[in-house]
Amino acid sequence: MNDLLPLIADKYNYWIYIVLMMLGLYAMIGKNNLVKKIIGMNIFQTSIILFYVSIAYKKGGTLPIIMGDAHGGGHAAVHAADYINPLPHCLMLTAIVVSVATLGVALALAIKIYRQYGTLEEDDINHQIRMQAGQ
Amino acid sequence: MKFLAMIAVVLTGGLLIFHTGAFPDFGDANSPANTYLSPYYLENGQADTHAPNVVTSVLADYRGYDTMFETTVVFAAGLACFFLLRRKQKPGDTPRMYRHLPTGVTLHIKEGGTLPAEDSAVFRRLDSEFVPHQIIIKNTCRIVIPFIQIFALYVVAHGHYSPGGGFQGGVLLAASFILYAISHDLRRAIRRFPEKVAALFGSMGVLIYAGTGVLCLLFGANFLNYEALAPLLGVSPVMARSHGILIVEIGVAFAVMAVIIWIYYNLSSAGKHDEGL
Amino acid sequence: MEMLYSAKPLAAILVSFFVVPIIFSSRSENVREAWTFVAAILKFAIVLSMLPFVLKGGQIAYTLVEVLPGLAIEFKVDAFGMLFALVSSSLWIVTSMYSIGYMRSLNEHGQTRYYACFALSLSATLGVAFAGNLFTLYLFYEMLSFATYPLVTHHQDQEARSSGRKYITYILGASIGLVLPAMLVIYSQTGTFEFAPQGFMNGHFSQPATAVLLLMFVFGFAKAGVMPFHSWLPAAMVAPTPVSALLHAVAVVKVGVFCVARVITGVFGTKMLASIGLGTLVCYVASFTIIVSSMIALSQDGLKRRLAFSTIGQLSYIILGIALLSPSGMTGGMLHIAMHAFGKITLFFCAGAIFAASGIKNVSQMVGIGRRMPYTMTAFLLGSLSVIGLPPLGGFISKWNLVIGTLESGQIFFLFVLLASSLMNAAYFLPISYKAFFCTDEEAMFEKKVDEVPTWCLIPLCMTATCSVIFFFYPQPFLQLAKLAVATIIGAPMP
Amino acid sequence: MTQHFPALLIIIPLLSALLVSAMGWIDRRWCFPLAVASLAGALAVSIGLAAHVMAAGPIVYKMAGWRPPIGIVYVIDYLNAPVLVVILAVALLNLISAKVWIEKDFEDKMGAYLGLYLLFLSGMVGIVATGDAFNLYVLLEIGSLTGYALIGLGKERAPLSSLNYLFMGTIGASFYLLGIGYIYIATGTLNMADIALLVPQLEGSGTLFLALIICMAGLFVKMALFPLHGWLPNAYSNAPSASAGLIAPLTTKVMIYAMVRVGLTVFTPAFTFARPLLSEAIVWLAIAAIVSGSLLALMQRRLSRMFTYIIVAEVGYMVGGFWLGNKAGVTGATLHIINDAAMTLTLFMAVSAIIWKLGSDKFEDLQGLFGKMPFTMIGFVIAALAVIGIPPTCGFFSKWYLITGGINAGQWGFVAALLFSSLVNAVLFFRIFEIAFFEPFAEGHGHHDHGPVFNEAPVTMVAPLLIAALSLIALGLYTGDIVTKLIQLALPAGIA
Repeated sequence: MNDLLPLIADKYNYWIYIVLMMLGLYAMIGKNNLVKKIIGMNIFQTSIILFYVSIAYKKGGTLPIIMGDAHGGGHAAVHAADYINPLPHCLMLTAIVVSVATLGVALALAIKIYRQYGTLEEDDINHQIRMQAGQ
Repeated sequence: MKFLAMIAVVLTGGLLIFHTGAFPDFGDANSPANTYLSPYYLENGQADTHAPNVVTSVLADYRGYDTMFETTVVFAAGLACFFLLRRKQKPGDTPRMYRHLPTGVTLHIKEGGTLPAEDSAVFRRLDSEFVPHQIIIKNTCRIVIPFIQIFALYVVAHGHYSPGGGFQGGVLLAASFILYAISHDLRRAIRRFPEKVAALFGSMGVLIYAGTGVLCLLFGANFLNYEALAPLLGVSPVMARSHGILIVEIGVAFAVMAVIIWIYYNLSSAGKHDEGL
Repeated sequence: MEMLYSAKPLAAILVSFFVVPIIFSSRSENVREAWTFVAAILKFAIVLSMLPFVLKGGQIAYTLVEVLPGLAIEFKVDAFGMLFALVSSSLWIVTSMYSIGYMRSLNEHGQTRYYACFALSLSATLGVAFAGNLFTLYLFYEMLSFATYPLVTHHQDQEARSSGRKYITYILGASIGLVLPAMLVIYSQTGTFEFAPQGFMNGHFSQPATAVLLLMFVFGFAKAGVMPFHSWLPAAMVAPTPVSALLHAVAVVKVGVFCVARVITGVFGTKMLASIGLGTLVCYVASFTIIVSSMIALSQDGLKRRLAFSTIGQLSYIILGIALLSPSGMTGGMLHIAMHAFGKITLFFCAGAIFAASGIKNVSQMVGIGRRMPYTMTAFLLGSLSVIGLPPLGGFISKWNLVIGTLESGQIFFLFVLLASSLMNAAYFLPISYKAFFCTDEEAMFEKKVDEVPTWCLIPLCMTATCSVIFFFYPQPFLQLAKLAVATIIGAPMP
Repeated sequence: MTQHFPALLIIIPLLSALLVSAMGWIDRRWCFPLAVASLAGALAVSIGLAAHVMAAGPIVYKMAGWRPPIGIVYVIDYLNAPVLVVILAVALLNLISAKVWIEKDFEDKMGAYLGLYLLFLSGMVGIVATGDAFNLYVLLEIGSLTGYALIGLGKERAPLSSLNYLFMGTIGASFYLLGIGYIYIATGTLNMADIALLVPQLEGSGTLFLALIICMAGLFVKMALFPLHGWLPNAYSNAPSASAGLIAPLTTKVMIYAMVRVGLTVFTPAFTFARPLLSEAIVWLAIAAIVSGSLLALMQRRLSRMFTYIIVAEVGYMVGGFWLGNKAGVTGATLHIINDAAMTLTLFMAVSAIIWKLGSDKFEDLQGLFGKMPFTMIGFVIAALAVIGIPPTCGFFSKWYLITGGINAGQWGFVAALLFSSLVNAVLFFRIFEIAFFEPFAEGHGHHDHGPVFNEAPVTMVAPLLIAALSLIALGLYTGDIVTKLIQLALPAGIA
């Protein structure tokens, strides 16, 4: 227990992302309603974004916008440790956009499914499919 | 299923958590992630691209190629939603509601009934789920929307110096339109910003981005190497990079705005572009 | 040894390949058959043009493409391959002639497909004959399986379908399930497939492993009909008779034994097999097939089925001869490919002629048929004498060599196998001819009125029967080729 | 201009996707020719690249001019040059073959459809060409997202299948992204070559090992490795015919390429194959995939569904071959990526032609097909032979390498599974041949001369099909060149 506490305290960002991720994953696999699954998918993706952004953080670091002379004179004084890591942020901008796009397509498909079956409960849909196959 | 899901989730989560011990601490400035590559961007970003916001310079220049595809993803999503949902509808396929303005009477016209002319001054189309006349909301939005749009343009243009850029600005622009569509009705929004325009703006936005890259190619440099545009813009190579970033950010803003609006049209009306939300 | 690099082997193979689209595109029957003839004669001419050089002890080689290192599509015409090629290409001409008579007189459907597949099968057969390595051999072996499937199932009825299923299951199942893994194992150990006079497996495998591999080949080439992989052959007799004749007495089954013989001599090597005593193992397998199939043949009433079981037995003669590993045994085995081919094809032609003329398929209904079809039944008698191995017919020469071979290798047991089976051959063939000619008027089922099949059918069967006789007196060039092949294998000076 | 080819490779489909989708609103007649022209152009570029690589070695193309670890690079080397050619050829042939379908099914959405088609393709090409681990993720999502849409407008259950595919695809891609994050934590870089340089210093790093597992797990989901294959059969068999011929040959194969790339170039063989237990476990998974895929294929009564299960089995071939970890196995897996793409394409084009004419691909409707559609059936038969693995079609040679790999590794289970699946494939296809050849049975004893009426699919379908079928043989005959001049040069030194 003595080891575990600092482990959680120092690395709580990972714990949070893993818990979120598993929540999302559980919703995606275990839930019956398609919209709930889509929400789970979004939580899942967001947790990874959180993970990336958290590894970019440096204690005492600030936004990666270089302060100082805006005309190129400031670069000599830049200390990388003063600013948080810009790369994961940039990557996650991409990941956010991807997750939004996926969400859009998923919702479009959900609308199409609703139009076709009149429900978004997976059990009901499967029941209808079985009924059709049985005829 | 739920039980299986629980087992899978607990196992995966356990494995991942079990391993966190080997990770660097939260906020550790000396982890490989924070010391290997990223200092280069922080230390040279401004000198290379003349953009103090390092995230912007990484996004639109160092890793500009990623961002081009990021824009393409948005465009693809718009195209996909259109492709999946859009269906043309002839007037008279579904019941419609009209208000006779002089008398205030609401008319319900069944399938196949005679419809008033589109531009009739006497009849106004209503959504089938009756929405009362909300004058406060409409007017508030009417006032707010221009400010949102101005701010959006600022966000696009000021991405070099502050958090912001094409995506953020584009989303804000789109939000202003969506606000308009919600506060008024979908048909009026579509009249202002037709579907075709949205689609063409979407491709145009990505085209601006990719076209800038191709232009660099034509000037003999590598794809998306904005330095090659220096002679065209009449500035130094570093400034050319800075301008290049601005150009592509504008392209991104166009694409994101148009596509988000387009997706909204399709999702909100389930592809009918008739009435929604 | 002289080596000549020439594309002739490829040309011989491709002749019948390129005629396929022409056959498909020709609308009229006559044009189609004319092209078949042109191709057949051209093919035979090309094969023949290579003969003198091979007879002088030379070899003709050609590499089409080297797909992988050591895995090339490569042709090598040596004496053994030449022998086989000569048999199959000459018999194609005869069979084409026979097909015309047979198919037309029965007014069969789908003749275009029939001729096309026939041509394709011949390409594959020559490909096997000229294969320079195990991979090429396997390639054309599989090609033959597919090309013959539409022929076997030509009638497209329920019976054809179940026979076709049996056919392809046995042939393909055995080749993919047994031959392919055996090849892979050999390749992964030796890194080559090139046939060598004394094989290329020496020292790479332990004795049990070699035995397993050898049996995988012997059974895997199911076209050779070694029991228990034989039952496709009687089933495949549903095919039109010319198909049965060429493919199931000559091309397909002989390809099977040819492959087995090639693998025994070119891959394993006779010396190696002799030194670890594995030849005898194959001999026992073959002997079992010989005896059992002859016994089954005795009880068959359907003429084609009887012929089929006879074929199964005769094929194992060849394998037995090769596996004796003695010079005369191998000579006899190789020679038997040719002699049996001419004898058996005559018998099949006769069976087809009987069916075409009278619609009769069963032996018990053929009493007195010699009165009606004297020429056919005379040819039948000659063919059966040749297969039994009696002078003055070609079959005697090969069987004589086989007998000598058993003595040479000192394995007397197999001598008795040969003799016993010859007796049984006589027991199931001779009564047919006997009943056909010598029966009382009451017994006879036919009137004394000559009513032969169309000339197109009659000429080929008379030709092959005559050839069987000629080969007794003048067994060249087959004997010479067989001796040459054996000399190459055992490293003796050229005869 | 040659030095810019790697960029052109992706710009051409991307720009033409934009143009085509815009043209859909302006003048629809231009969409299709434009798409074909751009694919032909991209194909020419890829061939030029392959020739250049074979002559002068790998090309590293720096996007935006930044040097590798800082910027994104494209690397065209011996491994991906042939894959690129195959991807573009598959897309081009399928597009031509699908012309009539597109005009029928998506008449008013042609611009959008072709736009998605080309975007999908640029995603696939990008995945294969990129030298940056994160860029691969972005392109993966482009390919997947457009793929969902291309499938989603199919018949019957297509939207539901597509949504399930989307869920699984997102899980897979997200796991890959997470794996990249772990790599980034351990090394601090995203460039593949740069990671490979840092990996030897991190020999015992648990983080990196976990990254390997997570990346691979993600890719396994995306490539539908047993038991994660559930989404694939529904998604592919319900897809519109025009899309099935594009997505079925490419998606799984490109994912396998990604696995090979991540295993060889990112983690290096020394690290990837360092744990025999892991390799062994994955090979056994692959064996299970092969066996179960084959058996499930036997149970199907529709051509396209049968093919989807064959794909499941084929994925097992390649995954198993790769994780054998020896030279023959990895060569076989890589070669099979190329061959299987071509084989699957031919099969699906044949099915699309059959459905076009018959309106169905149920087994009982295929009667007498050899007579009705002889040219389509020629293509189909050749493809079937390739899938069974009969020489000289290409399927034989990749199977050859895979089995050799199994023998060399002493992994007899894998060898047996491959042979078993070959036999099952033979049964599968001969069953269809039988139906197509025999039924309806000739009445009496075959004395009729009025067989099924000749009713062949349009030439735009048959011609690409036959070209693809011939390419199966050509690929087979040139296996030696592909292997010795490309694939074996691509294998890093660490593979025995």
